This record gives sequence, structure tokens and C-alpha cells, in this order.
Amino acid sequence: QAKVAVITPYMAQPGTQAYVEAFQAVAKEKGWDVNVVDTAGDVAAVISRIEDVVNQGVDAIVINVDPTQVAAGLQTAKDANIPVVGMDAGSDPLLATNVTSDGVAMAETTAGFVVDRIGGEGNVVMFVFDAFPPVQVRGAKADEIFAANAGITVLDRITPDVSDGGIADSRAKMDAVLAANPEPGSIKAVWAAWDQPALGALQAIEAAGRQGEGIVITGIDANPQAREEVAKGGNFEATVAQDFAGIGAAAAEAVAGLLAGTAPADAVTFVPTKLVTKENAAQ
Amino acid sequence: MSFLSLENVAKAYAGVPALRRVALTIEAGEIHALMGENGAGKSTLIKILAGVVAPDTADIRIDGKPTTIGSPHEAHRLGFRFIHQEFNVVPAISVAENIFMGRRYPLRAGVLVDWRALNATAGDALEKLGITHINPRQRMARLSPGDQMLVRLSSAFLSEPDAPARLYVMDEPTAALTRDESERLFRVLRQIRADGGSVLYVSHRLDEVMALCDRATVMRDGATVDTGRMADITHDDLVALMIGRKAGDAYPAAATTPTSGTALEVRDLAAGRLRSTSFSLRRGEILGIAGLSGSGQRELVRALFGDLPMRSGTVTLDGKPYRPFSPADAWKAGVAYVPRERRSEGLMLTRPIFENITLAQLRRQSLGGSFLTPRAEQRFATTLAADVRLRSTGPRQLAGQLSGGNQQKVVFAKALSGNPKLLLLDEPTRGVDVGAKFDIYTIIRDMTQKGMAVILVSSDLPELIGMCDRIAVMRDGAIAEIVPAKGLGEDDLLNRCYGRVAA
Amino acid sequence: MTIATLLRRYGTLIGFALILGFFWFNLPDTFMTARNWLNITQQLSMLMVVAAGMTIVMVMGDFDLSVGSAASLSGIVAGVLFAAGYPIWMTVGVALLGGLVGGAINGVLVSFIGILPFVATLAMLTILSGAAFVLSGGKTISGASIPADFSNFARGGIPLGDIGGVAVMLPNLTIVALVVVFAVWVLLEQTTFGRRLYAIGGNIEAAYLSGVAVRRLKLIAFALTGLSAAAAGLMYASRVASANPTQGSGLMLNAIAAVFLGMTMSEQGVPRILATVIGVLILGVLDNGLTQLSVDSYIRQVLVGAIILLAVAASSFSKRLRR
Amino acid sequence: MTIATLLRRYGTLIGFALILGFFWFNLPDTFMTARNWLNITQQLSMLMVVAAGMTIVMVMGDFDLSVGSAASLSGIVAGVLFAAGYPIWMTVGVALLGGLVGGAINGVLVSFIGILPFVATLAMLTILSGAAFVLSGGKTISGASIPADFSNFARGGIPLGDIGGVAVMLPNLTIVALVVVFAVWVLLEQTTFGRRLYAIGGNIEAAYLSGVAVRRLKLIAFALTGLSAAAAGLMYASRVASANPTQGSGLMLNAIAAVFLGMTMSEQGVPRILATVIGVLILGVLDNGLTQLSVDSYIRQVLVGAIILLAVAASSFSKRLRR
Ligand SMILES: Nc1ncnc2c1ncn2[C@@H]1O[C@H](COP(=O)(O)OP(=O)(O)OP(=O)(O)O)[C@@H](O)[C@H]1O
Ligand SMILES: Nc1ncnc2c1ncn2[C@@H]1O[C@H](COP(=O)(O)OP(=O)(O)OP(=O)(O)O)[C@@H](O)[C@H]1O
Ligand SMILES: [Mg+2]
Ligand SMILES: [Mg+2]
Repeated sequence: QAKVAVITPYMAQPGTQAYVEAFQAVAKEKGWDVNVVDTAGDVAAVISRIEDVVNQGVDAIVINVDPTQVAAGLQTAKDANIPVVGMDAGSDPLLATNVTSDGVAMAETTAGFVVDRIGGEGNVVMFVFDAFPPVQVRGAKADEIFAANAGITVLDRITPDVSDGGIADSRAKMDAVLAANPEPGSIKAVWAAWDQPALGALQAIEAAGRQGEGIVITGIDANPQAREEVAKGGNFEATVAQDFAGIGAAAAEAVAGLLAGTAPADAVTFVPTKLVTKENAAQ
Repeated sequence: MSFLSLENVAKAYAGVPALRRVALTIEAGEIHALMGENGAGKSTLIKILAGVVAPDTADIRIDGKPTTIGSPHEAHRLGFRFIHQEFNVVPAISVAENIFMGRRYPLRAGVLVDWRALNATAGDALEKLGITHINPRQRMARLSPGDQMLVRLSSAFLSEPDAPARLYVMDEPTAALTRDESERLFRVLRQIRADGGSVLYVSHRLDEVMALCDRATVMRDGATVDTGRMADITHDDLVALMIGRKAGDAYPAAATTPTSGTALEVRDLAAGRLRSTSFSLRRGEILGIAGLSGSGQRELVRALFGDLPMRSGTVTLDGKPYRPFSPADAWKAGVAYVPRERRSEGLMLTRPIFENITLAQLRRQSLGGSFLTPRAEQRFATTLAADVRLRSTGPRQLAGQLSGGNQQKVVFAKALSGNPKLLLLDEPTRGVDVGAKFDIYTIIRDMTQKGMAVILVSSDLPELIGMCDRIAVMRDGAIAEIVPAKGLGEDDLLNRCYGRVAA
Repeated sequence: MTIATLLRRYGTLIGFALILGFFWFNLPDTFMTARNWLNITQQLSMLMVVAAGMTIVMVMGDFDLSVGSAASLSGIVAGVLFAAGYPIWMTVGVALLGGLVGGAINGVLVSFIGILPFVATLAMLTILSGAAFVLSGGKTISGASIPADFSNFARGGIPLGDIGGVAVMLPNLTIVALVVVFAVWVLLEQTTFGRRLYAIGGNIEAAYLSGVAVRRLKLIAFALTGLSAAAAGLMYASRVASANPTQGSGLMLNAIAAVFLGMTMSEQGVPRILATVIGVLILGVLDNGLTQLSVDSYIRQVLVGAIILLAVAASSFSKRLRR
Repeated sequence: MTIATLLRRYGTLIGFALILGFFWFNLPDTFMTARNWLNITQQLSMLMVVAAGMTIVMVMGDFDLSVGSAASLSGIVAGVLFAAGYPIWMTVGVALLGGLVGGAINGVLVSFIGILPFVATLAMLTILSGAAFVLSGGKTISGASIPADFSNFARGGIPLGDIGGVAVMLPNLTIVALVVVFAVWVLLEQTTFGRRLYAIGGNIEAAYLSGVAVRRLKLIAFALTGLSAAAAGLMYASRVASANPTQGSGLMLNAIAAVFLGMTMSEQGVPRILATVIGVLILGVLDNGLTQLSVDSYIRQVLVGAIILLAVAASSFSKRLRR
């Protein structure tokens, strides 16, 4: 029975949970013994846990964290000839492959959606999180797109406190932004780099009684709560569905190949994404 | 049948016996003295009665009925009231609430505190001791230590119909009281006796014990050695029973004339509530400071020790200007201090004895002023401990495990550790037994022979008269007069404190 | 009263007033409005409830690090029960009871087993947070499983009529916070129980010697703190219409901070519930005001820290013991 | 010595031994191996350094909540300087100096301004963390900006030869931790400085009246704690070959927990550096062993909390018994 360890600091993210579940589903089919380790945000602990499972003698390791930061652990695994697969991690020579969706493409999709909906004109509030590289590239892409539209002003670029998941603090921040910009139409859109801030912003807008102003909200990830809101046809108009299950399953297939002795062809394996709007949200 | 009888009481701390074989009976309607040297086991016995310390063995009978006392709460229900030796108040809450601590507060609607009744009842308890100057609503922190003691005493006299008091146990209640205040306490205790209540009374002030108590039980080394009626015992017998040797004079003979030269010169010193004060002190001289509570003695000493900023005035020590900005400066200049409150100001209770003794002299008791030499430190501390007749299991025992009087000796040893030029003493022999007191006095005398000057603040008038060369009487934050101690009568001194012209 | 006494007593309060004044001046139209204040109180209501509970144990000189995960767990418990179809009253009851029991366990560990509060409540933090993860499978519980009546509670309130043309209401969450603050005020300041807690905090040895049942009171106090944490967790779940196993984690440090901020307003350095309220407001108003001023979120953090130091400096400086 | 004394003294140690025995029995091949232990010590080295520094202030009865963000900031400072092309020695020097200065500011706030340690260091936590975000722009600094020599440090060590056919080395990070622990041991247990800190912790008023320069010592102690936090931040940055403005945040609570765990081993309830080491090991070994046993990470959390409580219960319980 093959032993596989899945190590991530970001288990609290719904996306991560979805990959891991899909991964486990495939693993169960294949009869692997999977050990899922969550280090709750601590990156150095990911290295520590890699060292521990290498010591324990697992057959393969899957990580979901920036590989350059855990290079020390990856090196230990390499020295012990244990293959490591990245699951939405980032490319790195020490990884057999990295299975992911294209974050830049997703940001491009939603930022483009915002630009279209507001006709390239008006104030936009951004919610970003630059400390986490995969989310940071989304923010950077959106910055680029909004900057390219002369009519668009970024009113505020907010980094919410995510220790509580991100909804409540984003809402408090949005409450304040709304209070500071009371005129209807002074805020045209809210672009969020992932869904939680979008949900928080939506709550703030509804609580302020300003849902009628047509403020466009977009998120990324299409988590269930976000899908529900999008389906309602309110201000939260769009989000992008990463195929989390697809990523998890593809990562599992990559591991299966490695266990069988075939290395993956590419350093990056992209899994397609999809824009979710009112029309297709219910699926 | 006795009201309370104790037999076979034994208690050891980590294998070291504190009580070995104690028997004691207390009758209804008597004031019973419990006597003994520092560390004899008096407080331990009292803590057992209070349900604070679990005895190893004990047969306790109340009205002949075998009883166990499992907690302070149970002791209270049995009608026992305690004034423990150690200072125990809660500074952050009001006087009334301190008096009611652990008691049932008067309530409105069954749940809400009835503050009016609370303060009124607390006021009544204070009144019993004749105290009218303390407002029950005041925060405890604002009272002077003496007043805090009065509040503690009052709490024992709170009337409680649902658990009427039968026995008052007082462990050195007068150590922090003035003579007047003590007298008022004694009147209350006598009244209690007349009403059929009992008092177990501990004090190292033999005169007051002899005057107040009906019987005495003497303890030595954790065992009761004798019980008798006060009327049948002389002062000297009592001392001999306690310390196991014959009693001598209370104070060592005064030296020949003090050595020459001025040690301390204070000119127009003002600090805190202390108004312009001047005096001088020769080498080898002991200057007593007398005065009523709140007249500024403590402030004088604290200013000289750098703990209270000097507002104005000049001080010279050994001919050199002396202006300490902190106690550290004072120690460096050769000034040592025995503070009044040993537990809060004098000791680190959770640290070993030797660390307490050497703290002020660490620079000298270390390698190059930086690296510790614990063995040498312990030897140094052991020598000083022997000088003050400390009873302990060794220099590594924790200060908090010592009896009250022995804790005071540790503070004293620390003050002597640097052979100071000037020694400031604030009630230094509080709670110290007669034998050890004599030893401490002897050390002070010996050191004055070598030129050390001493300022002694004390509310124990005989001590002032017996030890000092001159006595400064303070009134309202200033020295009113300085009189020679020789031949001064106690009443005369007291009258001067009150500002009444001597008869 | 001298200036020093004034500063000692009211330094922090003056600091708070200056903060308010600053925002009022710089945000004349939006800051000092009923609407904004109702918003602030609503945003702070959960922290307020936890801080009120924290005040209870801190009066005794202890503290409880597990409130954050207790809040998360209570939200998760509610979510799981909702998902299983239990009615609201039962779900809320079970979640609150869970908080009470969890708090009582803290109390037993601290007072009967004698474990240091820091160690005991930190271990409970870990356990409760683990339990929240195990129960939820690490997932956010949201959507259809949360009954609308439950999430509407946080959105509702008592209408106060129109102010400046906008309908204004007193939010339900604010009301809950006010009720809790009032209850804790009565408990701490007007009952024997509360006064005994102050005695324990002032001098535990003296309190014990006077016959105060120290252990029992500690147990009850910790249980109440757990209860308040559970209540805050439910409020949070209602507000975000979902439950997440980490959503309470920000509450602990802020609640303790609020109590300590409040303590700078007391001459004896003891926690008082009304001072805690000011402490909570200081933390919350800074966030609201600085966000409205569009201060960059990173710089805002630096400012929040610096302003807190300034706000308490005057009162602390004049209180500093000579040492 | 009675059993009660034994438990009081060694209860936590016995608990630790039981934990070790359990893992040894259940992981016979991998747990008690030199390789695994070198791993553990390396994993714990950063926490160990912070906890050692924390012990210094906790000896005085204070604590420092800002160590985590001080560690993050020192990593970011190093990252920014590296990115600007400064050499390693200078970068490391500046980062350490920054830690010392930050700690000294804590010291001034606590001892000269008189702000409660909790409020002062919590505000500093916010400020330093904000500064880390501002400096880094909130981004993780990694990749080419970090010199290889710097990140190789954490991967290197002193070769110890072959054990069971595998090359084993004493990791550099472990060596740093050992050196820091030794230095703190000398400081606290062998110097007058340390003795005076214990005196302050024993009774600050008595220490002051005995001529201890309380304020100056507090300042120095906080500065040293800041220094150790900065060192840990650099170790962390070297280990993850990157710097992130939140990466130190887990250190604070764990460091305080380790010191408190250690305190259960002291009869007087004072912090001792060697006891802190055991405290750190208890926290770390549980993580290592439970991971190797493939315990689900959520259940692991619950177990860690429960095991800590069990480990300290015996010593705490026998300490609480009536005297
Ligand atoms: N907690 C403790 N641990 C160890 N020994 C103790 C402890 N408490 C008291 N002792 C020892 O018990 C003995 C009796 O002390 P106790 O306090 O009863 O003396 P005492 O007669 O009240 O003396 P004093 O007149 O000085 O108050 C002393 O030797 C003391 O050192
Ligand atoms: N912190 C305080 N706040 C308010 N009043 C105080 C405070 N400390 C002392 N006092 C007042 O000052 C007086 C005490 O001054 P001081 O300590 O010099 O008295 P003392 O002469 O030593 O008297 P005692 O023998 O009673 O201690 C007391 O009457 C007390 O009410
Ligand atoms: Mg005694
Ligand atoms: Mg006086």
C-alpha cells in the first residue's frame, strides 16, 4: 500500500479543501494510505512536516505552498528519492510537476468583466492579498487592467485581515468605504481577488441599503456561498470557478504516474477554469 | 469542660517538623496568651485552627465534640475569627468591602448589594474599636499601614447573627499599632471576655501580654512546654520558659559616649508632606524618631533613602553632599534601610534566604561585579544570619517559609550586609521575640561603636527610650523638638508626641 | 485635583476623546453620524461580548485564551445542528450550553487541578479549535443549511425612524452587546459574587483566608466567560450567515487588549466593565475612522499601534510607580 | 522525598518522558533515531531562540507579545536589504540591531513610560507587523533576491559522520539555538544581571528598595528579547529562503506557552531556561511524533491540547494541595 502525504498551510481555504477531497477520492480508489497535514499558515512547519514524513518513509508527497519557500524540505525529499507534486503551488525544479489553474487568466477574466460592466468608467474598490503569491499575481493582473483604462480610478486597495476567514473584516472595511463615499454612483465596482472579501463587501452594501446603485462585485474561486449569491442575481455578479476537483484529481494522477515510474511531461499542468455568472451559477 | 481543646497536634513541612506535640485548652471567657520564640510554631498552630494548613495529626474538640476544620469557611462557621500575622488587605476595594470580605454582604431584592447598609455596618464595626477617622467608602489603598491594620481588626468584630463569634485568634495584632490604638483593642477584648467569649492572643510585647491575659501557654521548638495562670508567673519566668535561658536586661548597656564627628547633617529638608526639617547626627549616635501616626516619620526616612524626591534642603553624609535619587544611590553611599512592611517592601518571599540577604551587596559578592559565586554568597549570608540568630534550615530555604519574626531578621541581615555608615530603621523589631530583639539591639550597639549612625523610627516607646541617645519628636510633618533619651519617661514622651506640655 | 491625578484618572479617556475629535474634524459628514455609530457598534458587538466575558476572569487576575476558538466552535456546532435540521431555539441553546461547559472545564483545570491559566486555556484553545475543525471537516458551513431566520437576526434591528432621510435602526447585535454589558456590570459591580472576584484579584491569599470560596468562584467565572464566547460565536455566525472553524480567532487578543486598555483608566489598575467598553471602542473606532480616511491598510496598522500607545501614555506615565 | 514532592517537582518531566516512551514504542524504527532528533531540534530552533528570549522578560514577571512580528520584520528587513544588494554580514547586522532597538522601545514603554507590558507590546506587535507590511509591500520576498549563501546556512551543518549508512549532520540552526540557550543560561543563572531579574520577579518593590536599578534592567531585558526575536526571524528567513510579513506570527503564543510549561517544573513557579527547553521540546515532539503516526491534523490538534494538560496535571495538582 503506497503512503502519500499531503502537506499544506492553507487548509482553511475552501479551495484547498476541494483539491484535497478530490485527491483523496482518487487515492481511495487506488488504495493509497493518505496522511493530510495542515500547518495552519506556518510555512516553516511545512518544511518540518516534509522532514517528518520523509523520515517516516512515505512514497510520495504533495504540497500546496510556494515551493521556493520550502526548498529545504524539498531537498530533503529529493535526497531520499521521494517525489513531490505541487497542487496549485508554483513551479520549481524540485517538484515533479505543479498542477494548477491559471491565476493570471482568472484575474484577467474578472477584471475584464468589471471593465465591461461599468463601461470602463468609474471608481473601483479592490480587495487583495499580496502576502500569498498565487493571490498576489491576481491582484497584479487586475492592477494592470484597471490602469490600462483611463476612466477607472482605484478608490481603495484593501488588504483585509484574513485570520477569521476574511468575510467579517472585509465587511467592516467596506462599511467604512461606503460611509466615506455616500453619494450614489461614487463606487461602481468591487473587485476581489477571492470570494470572501466579495461576500463581505456584498453584506456591507446590502446593510447600507445601497444594493440599488448597481455596484458590480466580482470574486474568484466560486466557493459555494459565492455561487449562491451570484445565482441570486444581486450585486455579486461574477466569480471564476477553478476546477478544484480537477486539480486534486490531476495531482493524484500525477502521483500515480510517479509511483508507477513515469515522470510527468511538463513542469506545470494547467487545469481549465470557468466564469460563473447568474446564468450558470446553479450548476 | 473546656470550650476548645487541642491535643497531639503535629505538622511537618517537607519532613521538617514545625509542630511536634502541641496541646492547648481554651476556656470560655478567657484571654489566653500563646507565647514562644520566633519560629516556635505559634502561627502554624493558628493556621491549623483556621483551616488553612492541614495538620499531620490533631485531636480538636469543641465543647468536647471531636471536630475537623477543613477550610477557612468552616473555621468561620465554627465561630472562629482570625487576625493573621501577615498583612492581608485588598488595596483596590473599599474599606467596607475589606471588612466584609468573605462575609455575606447586605442585599437588596436578594441579589444586589445594599451599599448603604454595607457601609453603615462596616462603620459600626470600626466604631467598636473607637475608630471614627476612617471612612468606610474610602479605598483601602489610601490608608496608612497603621489604619489598614485597624480595618483588619474591625473585620473580626463584624457582628454576624448567623455565625456568632466564639473565639478571636489574634496573631501579633499590635505590632503595627500605636499605644492608643492598642489600648482600644484591649478594651474590646476585655469586653468580649466579660461577655463569655474567648481570645487566643499572640504577641512579643510581654508587658501587654502580662497585663491583658488570664493564662498563657508557652511553646518551644514546636511543642507546648507549659501552661499556667498569668497571675502565677513573673516576667522573667516567662522569658526563661520561652527562650530556654535566663532573661537579662531588655536593652544592652549604652556605650560610652558616642564617637566623635558628624555623620549626617540635614538642613531644611522638605519632601512629600515633610516640611522643612533640620537636624544632625554624630557618628555612633542613635537618633530616635517619635510621633503619632501620619506625622511624617516614614517620609523623612524615605527621603533620606532616595525613595521620595527631596524638594529642597541639603544633606551631608560624612562631610560630603548627599542627594540620592534612588535607593541604589543610597546603598552606594553607605546608607541602609529596614523598611516597615517586610513582606511587601523587604522580602522576595519566593527566593532563598541567601539571595535576599546578598541582594544589596551583589556587586561585592560576585566575581568582577558580574558573575555569581553562590557558594561564597551562601557563606556570607550564613554568617550574617547567625549574627541575627536566624532560625532556618539553611541559606537555601525560601524566605516565605520562615516564621514572621525570622523574616524580619532576614531583612535586618540584608541591611547590615554592607557595614553601612548610616542605618535607617522603620519599626525594625516588629514581631521579633525578646531574645532575638536583644541580639539585634546588641548588633546595633556594636556597630555604632564602629561609627555607624542610626535613625530609628518606632512606635514602641520603651524601645526608643532604651536604645536611643536622643529622640526627635515629629508633629505635622516636621520635627517639633529633639530631647535626650536618658531619663525620659514613657508618658512624658507620649505627651510630647501629642504636643501636650509635659507635666 | 492636580493635573497628574487628572491625567492618571482620565488620560486614556482624553486620548479617546482626541481620537474622536480628530475623526470628526477630518470626516465632518460621515463620522459623527448616527448611522456610522450604529455601524461601529454593530461591528464591535461580538468583540464587546467576548471582552465583557473576559473582564470577568481578568478581574480575578486570570485570563482566558480559549475564547476565540470557543466562539468558532459554537458557530460550528450551530452550523452542524442547523444542517441536521434542528430548530433555532434548540441549536442556540446547545451552542450556548457548550460554551458554558467548555468554560467550566477551563475553570476546573485552573482552580481544581491548579494548572496555570495560560497553560490551561491555551491547551483548551487548541482542543476547541481542533474540535471545530473535526466537526466541520475543516469546511465553511453556509448557504441553505443556515436558516434565514437565524441570519436575518444579525441584519435586523429596532427601527429608530428616519435620520437625515435615511431609515436608521438599532441593530439587534448592538442590543445583544448592550444587554451583555449591562448584565456583566450588574454582576461585577452590584453582586456579592462580583465583589468577591475583585477581592480574589486584589489578594487571593487574603480572600481565601477570609473564607471566600475561591475555587468555586473561579469555576463559575470561567464558565461565564465561556458562555459569552459562545454567544459571540453565534452572533458572528449570524452576521456572516456561515460558520467557519477559524472565524473567532481574532477575538481573543483583541478582547484581552480591550480589557487592558480599560485597566489604564482605573486608578488601582483593576478591570472595570465600563472601562472595557471604552477599550473596545478605541480599537474599533480607529479601524473605522482610518479606513474612512482611506489610509493604506499597512500604514493603518502602524498608526493603530502608535495611537494606542499615545492614548494610554499620559495615564500610564503619571501612574508609574517610582522604581 | 514524598510522592507529592516528587510529582510537584518532576510531574511535567514525567509527562514528557511518557510522551517520548509512547512514540518510541509506536515508531520503533524512526522516532528515537539521531536523524529524527536532529530534525526535531532543527525544526524547533527558531521557537527555541524566541522562547529563550521570552524567558528573560518572563523572569521579571513581564511578557512580550511583539516577538512574533519582530521576527517577521527582521526577516523582511533582511529581504529588503538583500534585494538592494547589501552584503550578508551587513544585512544580518542591521536586522539584529533593529530587533535590539525594537525591544529597547518595548523596554522604554514598559519601564520609563509605565505602560502595562500587555498594552505596550501588543501595540508594538501591531506597529512592527504594519512596518513589515509597509516595507515589503505585503509581498513575500523570495527567489533571486535572497543570496544562496544565506539560505544555505539553514540547510547546512557540521557533518557528524555516517549513522546507519546515512550521512548525519548537526544542523547550523540547531547550533545557533544551543548557543543562544547557553548564553541565556549563563546570563540568567550565572550573572548578577540574571539574579537581579529574578529579584524583580520575586518582589519588584523590595528589589527597588534593595538598590536594584529596576527600570534600566527592564529596558535591557526587553532589548535582549527583541534581539532574540530578530535572530529567530533571520533563522526563519534562511530556512524558508524567503521573507513574508506574517511568517513569525506563530512564534509568540508558542514561546509564551513553552515558558509557562517550563514554569510548571519549578517549585516556586519561576521561569528557568532549561525548563523552557523542555517546554519547547514538549510542543515540538508532539507535532513530530503525531505526524509520523499519520494522525489526522485536526485530531492531532485536539490530542496536543489534551496531552499537554495531562502532562502538567500531576505537577499542578500536587502543587495546589492544601499545605
Ligand atoms: N510554608 C512553610 N514551609 C516550610 N516551613 C515552614 C512554612 N511555614 C512555616 N514553616 C516553619 O515552621 C516553623 C514555625 O513557624 P511559625 O510561623 O509557626 O512560627 P511562629 O511561632 O509564628 O514565629 P513568629 O513569632 O516569628 O511569628 C518555622 O521553623 C518555619 O520556618
Ligand atoms: N497613596 C496615598 N494616597 C492618599 N493618601 C495617602 C497615600 N499614602 C499615604 N497617605 C496619607 O498620608 C499619611 C501617611 O503618611 P506617612 O506614611 O508619612 O505616615 P507615618 O507618619 O509613617 O504614619 P504611620 O505610622 O501611620 O504609617 C496617612 O495619613 C495617609 O492617609
Ligand atoms: Mg508567627
Ligand atoms: Mg508613622
